[in-house]
Amino acid sequence: MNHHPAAWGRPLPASASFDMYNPQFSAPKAAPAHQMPVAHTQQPLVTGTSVLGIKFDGGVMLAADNLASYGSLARFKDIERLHPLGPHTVIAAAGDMSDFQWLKKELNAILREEQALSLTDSHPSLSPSNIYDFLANLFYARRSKMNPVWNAVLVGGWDRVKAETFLGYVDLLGTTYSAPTLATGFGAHIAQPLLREAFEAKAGTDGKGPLMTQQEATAVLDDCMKVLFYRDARSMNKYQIATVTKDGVVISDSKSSETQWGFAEDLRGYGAQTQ
Amino acid sequence: MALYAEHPASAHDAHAAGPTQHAFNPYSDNGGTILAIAGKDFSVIAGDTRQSEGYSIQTRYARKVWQLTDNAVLATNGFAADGKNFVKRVKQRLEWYQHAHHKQMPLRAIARMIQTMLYGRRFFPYYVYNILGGIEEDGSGAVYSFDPVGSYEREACRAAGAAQSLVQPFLDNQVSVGILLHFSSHRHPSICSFVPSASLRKHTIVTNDRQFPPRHDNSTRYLGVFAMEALSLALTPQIYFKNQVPEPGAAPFIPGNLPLSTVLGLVVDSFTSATERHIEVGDGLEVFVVMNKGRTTDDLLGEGQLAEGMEIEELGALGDGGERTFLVKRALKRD
Amino acid sequence: MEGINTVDLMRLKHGEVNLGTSIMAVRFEGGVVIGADTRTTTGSYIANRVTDKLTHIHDRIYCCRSGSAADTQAVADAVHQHAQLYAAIYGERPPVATVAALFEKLCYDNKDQLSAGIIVAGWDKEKGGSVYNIPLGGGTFQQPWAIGGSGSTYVYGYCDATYQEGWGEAETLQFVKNTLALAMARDGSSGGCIRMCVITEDKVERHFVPGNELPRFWEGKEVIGGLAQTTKPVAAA
Amino acid sequence: MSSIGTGYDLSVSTYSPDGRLFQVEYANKAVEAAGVAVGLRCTDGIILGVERLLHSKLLVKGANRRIQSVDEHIGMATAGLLADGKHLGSRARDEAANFRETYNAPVTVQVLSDRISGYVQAYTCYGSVRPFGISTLVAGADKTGPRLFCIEPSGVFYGYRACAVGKGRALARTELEKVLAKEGGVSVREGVMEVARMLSGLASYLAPLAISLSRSTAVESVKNDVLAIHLVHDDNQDKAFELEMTWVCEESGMKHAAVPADLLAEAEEKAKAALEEGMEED
Amino acid sequence: MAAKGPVEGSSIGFDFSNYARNEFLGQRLNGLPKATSTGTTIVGLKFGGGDSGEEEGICLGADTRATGGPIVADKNCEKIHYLAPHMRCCGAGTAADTEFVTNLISSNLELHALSQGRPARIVTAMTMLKQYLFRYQGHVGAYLVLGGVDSTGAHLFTVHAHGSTDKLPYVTMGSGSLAAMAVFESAFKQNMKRQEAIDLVSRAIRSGVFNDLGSGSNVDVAVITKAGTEMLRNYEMPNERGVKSRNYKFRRGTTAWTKESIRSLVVSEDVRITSGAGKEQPGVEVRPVAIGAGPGGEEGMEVDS
Repeated sequence: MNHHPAAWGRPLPASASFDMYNPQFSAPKAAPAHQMPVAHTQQPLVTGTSVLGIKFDGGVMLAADNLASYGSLARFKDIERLHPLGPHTVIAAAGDMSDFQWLKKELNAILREEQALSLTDSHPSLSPSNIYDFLANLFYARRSKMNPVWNAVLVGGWDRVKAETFLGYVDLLGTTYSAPTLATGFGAHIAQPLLREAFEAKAGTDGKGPLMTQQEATAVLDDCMKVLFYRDARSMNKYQIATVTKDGVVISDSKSSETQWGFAEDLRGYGAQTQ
Repeated sequence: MALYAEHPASAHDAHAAGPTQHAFNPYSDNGGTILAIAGKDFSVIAGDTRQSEGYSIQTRYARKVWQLTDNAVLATNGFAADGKNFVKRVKQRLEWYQHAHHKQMPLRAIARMIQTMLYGRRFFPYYVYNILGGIEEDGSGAVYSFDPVGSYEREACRAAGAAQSLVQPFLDNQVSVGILLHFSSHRHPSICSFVPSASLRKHTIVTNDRQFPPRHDNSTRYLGVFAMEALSLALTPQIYFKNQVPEPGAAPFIPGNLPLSTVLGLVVDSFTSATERHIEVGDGLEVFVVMNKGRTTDDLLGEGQLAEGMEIEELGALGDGGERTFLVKRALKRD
Repeated sequence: MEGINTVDLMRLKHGEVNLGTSIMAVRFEGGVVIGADTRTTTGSYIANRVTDKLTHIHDRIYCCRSGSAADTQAVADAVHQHAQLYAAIYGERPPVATVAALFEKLCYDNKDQLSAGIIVAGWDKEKGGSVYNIPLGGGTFQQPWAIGGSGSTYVYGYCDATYQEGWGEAETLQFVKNTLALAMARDGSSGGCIRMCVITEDKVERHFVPGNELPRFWEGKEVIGGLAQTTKPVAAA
Repeated sequence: MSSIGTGYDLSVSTYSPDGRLFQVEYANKAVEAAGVAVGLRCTDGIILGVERLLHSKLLVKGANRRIQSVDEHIGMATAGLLADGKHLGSRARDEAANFRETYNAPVTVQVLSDRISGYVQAYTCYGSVRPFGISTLVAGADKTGPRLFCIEPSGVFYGYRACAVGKGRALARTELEKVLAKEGGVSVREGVMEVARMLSGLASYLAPLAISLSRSTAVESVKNDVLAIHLVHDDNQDKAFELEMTWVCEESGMKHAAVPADLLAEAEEKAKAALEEGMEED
Repeated sequence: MAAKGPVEGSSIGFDFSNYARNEFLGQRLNGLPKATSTGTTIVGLKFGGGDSGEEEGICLGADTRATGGPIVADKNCEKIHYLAPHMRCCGAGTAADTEFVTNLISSNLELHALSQGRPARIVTAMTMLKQYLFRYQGHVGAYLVLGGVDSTGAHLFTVHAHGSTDKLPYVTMGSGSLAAMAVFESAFKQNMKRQEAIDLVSRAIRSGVFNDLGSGSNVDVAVITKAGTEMLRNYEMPNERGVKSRNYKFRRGTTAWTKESIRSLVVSEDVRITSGAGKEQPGVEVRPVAIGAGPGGEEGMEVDS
């Protein structure tokens, strides 16, 4: 199973022959160069692993760790992958960090322009869904030029006009979707089951029940980040959580999970060994 | 420590990169299934709401059926990003049309427009299977199905997507052979554009004229003749349910002539069954019902018409054509 | 057109891309200290976060395994059997050098089929503590200290700068612990806990450092969050 | 202006024999006739203020603002042709964004003023264009502290501790000099009060002129005439001008933002009181 | 790299040269035939012991979906295989491989038990499995969770197709292993009570069932303690099929036919009692029987002609 961002956007083994244990076996061989579309595209180099998002009563939360990897090297350990955009939106990015930095700059410029114009022009500020739509269009346009923005991004926010939360996903293919709980990459396999379970425990499978509280949402995200640290070789036990409510965006200081290892002390070997 | 054997990168550098060094692949397959069935004066277009990639469910609710006009609904399936962007463009074109002509685009025109839009991307196709359903200008229910690069035809029913191979044979058997016109539309554009419903009536008459022998006559010789005749009809619209001999004395089956309640039942059963046997189908079902103006809604809104667990809402009119569109929702299994 | 002869047999066993691990053995006066991280990966999934890579071969001989789990287990099991046989036949414990030779032969003779990087270490009465490094492809290299696995590349400098001859058991243990913690902090394919083992004439003593008690070094600047810098909405005049 | 009408004023690409560019000088006339704009550098920030003369009672309150944001930390006020100001603001935003794009750092007020002045100057070199009919106050706080520049139609720009452009600038400048002469300097909050007082005073003095100005450019109803007269005679009625003030200071998070409405109202109130007091003294 | 030639001389082990050929043919034929795989969630954990006051034991769990590509091949298959009375093994990967390898090892364990005169240990089964799988270098695609209780206590292992094993107190395998492991990592405790263990195992399986498309349908659980093995087949059934809207029973006569022929299946024949090996027996009358007489014989029946 290869969740490294370098494997994103690569040909998925036909679902008919999806082989989780040996993805390389079932992946088709490279076609001769003249048949392939021209890719003037990078491959991701400095990468961030999965990011998570969950809605709760009155807001939305995103979580991401502080690691940027270079292949398997844990290269930068103080990277912020949560980024506020305006008063009521946060984005969280997995994938290539250079693309993410470019994206931040681009979005900041747009927001700055919006902000500057708002003094003389009384148009409403950009809502989370405006930013999300912009990203979706941008990512899709870039993938259509075979020059993808190598990220999977979660957008979380509070829509002031509709007075409701927003949570959406967009990735390098321009694929978009929304759900009360979202996770990218490895998180989609490891964290999403826990997030869905916790969400549905209160809201029900139809989502019509009460939403979890902010404390409950924090607890489940903490739990997920811990499990991801246990099981994702590109993760780090140092992460941040962004919370968006009608009162604005709060990004936490980085924190670490309490982890359990004690049960392993008396394990010996891999089979018959006892010493 | 790696779970599986690995060789030092230097030993096989050319391969160390391996298949992951392929060029960027701009496509993905997001699973799911769509389906549409035409009735005499209504059309039903349905899709499940699961969006998946590989073995993961991306979301349990993603729409893939879209109301375009009062008389047209479009279902898309395949690569979700292409689907969404394609629908966006279609809607944009329809809006331009409305501004230019002060009326909504007729269904057959939408179908042709979709063809040209798909073909416009012949060498970087939208990886999307489209099914367009709705009401024609003559008031008949219609279904058009498209391949990703724009080949299309009008049919009585069509399933597409992950579970197409499961659902389509079922529809062939239960609804009718999918072919109304055996002509490929782009080869016979005039026929496709103007004749469908007329030709349907014409062929119905032909059928009656032929007066097939009653089925209780079990003379082998006679049956053999019947089989021959059925074969000779292969290039004309099929009338009978595939592989089903009608009851003696029963009126002949006419494709696209099933009652709404039957069609809804078939749609629901198609999806619950596809959910059982296809891993990419499930979570939720959305059924759009487009009705010709003036048609009764009793068989949809009437007491006890919808099974338990189904919700219905009417979608507001987009124009003044008088057709009505309803959205029926139902949960599907989530495993 | 790819011909039949170009199909790459080397890919038979590819299950993943990175071969992770950080393993280490250091000789000291009177014995050896061996150590390893506890991470096993499939791609970037951690299939086992508490693996025991310190494998018992004989009473006073252990090996540290890196590379393919299946291959190293098979090789270690085979050598374990050889070692037991040796003791039964010759009536005495096999010397560390002999065990290293057994490993080396298996690894070298089957170098096409195996991906196994092994460090053999232990105590015997001829030499006292000794450490043998058998890298991928075979070959035996006796060293006062040895490191191996993908994580080792990040700590050669540290080891060169730090190691000194003449250490006792406690200093050696600390050295192994710090080295492994540094390697694990940088190598995504290494991680979890640290398992160590002191082997002397008198004892085989296990040491375990849980993942939440690893020695900590510089981990990047502290990341401070805060309220997003928001400009107050412009009030209408 | 002895050379008016001698033919040397038709094109900005032609000097007069005595080395003047009449089109540029005429542009200055447009500035002189416009509502005043004031910039004041304080100890802890910087203020921009304009009085916006209302030529019609039908105008939406607060609309057609004359102070624009250029970047997070820079604002700009223009005196002269409003449309020219809008255009230059847009250009200034592009310049500021371009600087960030290139250097990933906020532009300093001086660099921005330099770039804008270059743009303005280019409009004094070609026969196909006319010079900008505005003077621009560029105010902001950057790594060097609060800065204020004024760009004139010729493209020349100077840095100031305080500056006023537009009709009544001489009066305003005198006032500003007094303010700056205060011991220990002025804080932004004090500055807001001072600027409000200044502008209110000027406006009450200039309001009738504004009406006559608008009458000369547009067809006016008799009603408006009545209104104008009414205004001059009764200050308690609707104002004929609106006060517009922005600042960059600690309180605004070192961002260019409008002075909070309550503070502005307070300042206006004080200004009005002072004005009435002054009148009584007269 | 050139394909290795057939086994020669003293070389032992397996020859994978046909693998290259098959890959090559696969490329030309657009894919090799696809085996049914159990895109699967299987899990196991150790419970009891310590201060739980309960006997040490193993709890295994599995979903019941078998897939062939994206199609559900079996909605309620059994993935917890029998190895020995006190030992069970959950299988993921290629269905045929998991079934065959567990059957084979089960047989060998039985023989081993008989020859040794005592029940085989769990490590014995594990060693047999890993050595078998290692020989096939991953081509036998069996990914197993092995658990049981023997004289040395409760043991739990995973065995990967390449032949590596892990010894852990809680394990998961299959395409849903991540979903299930997430549940274990967030809720596993040592020395759980039996019912707690069963609840956690079924929760882990449900996590796979609802989040992994390769897993689905029901939850099977097996509990092994010193006291014995309990198979809780379909312990939970969270995915029962609802009632269909319509009835699809076909009317008699629905299928058309082109030809009708009726033949009698009633064959009359004489039954004669004969003695063994043609020997006369007292009281038995011997009569010769014509060869070919009787059902299907030359004269016995008229075949449609």
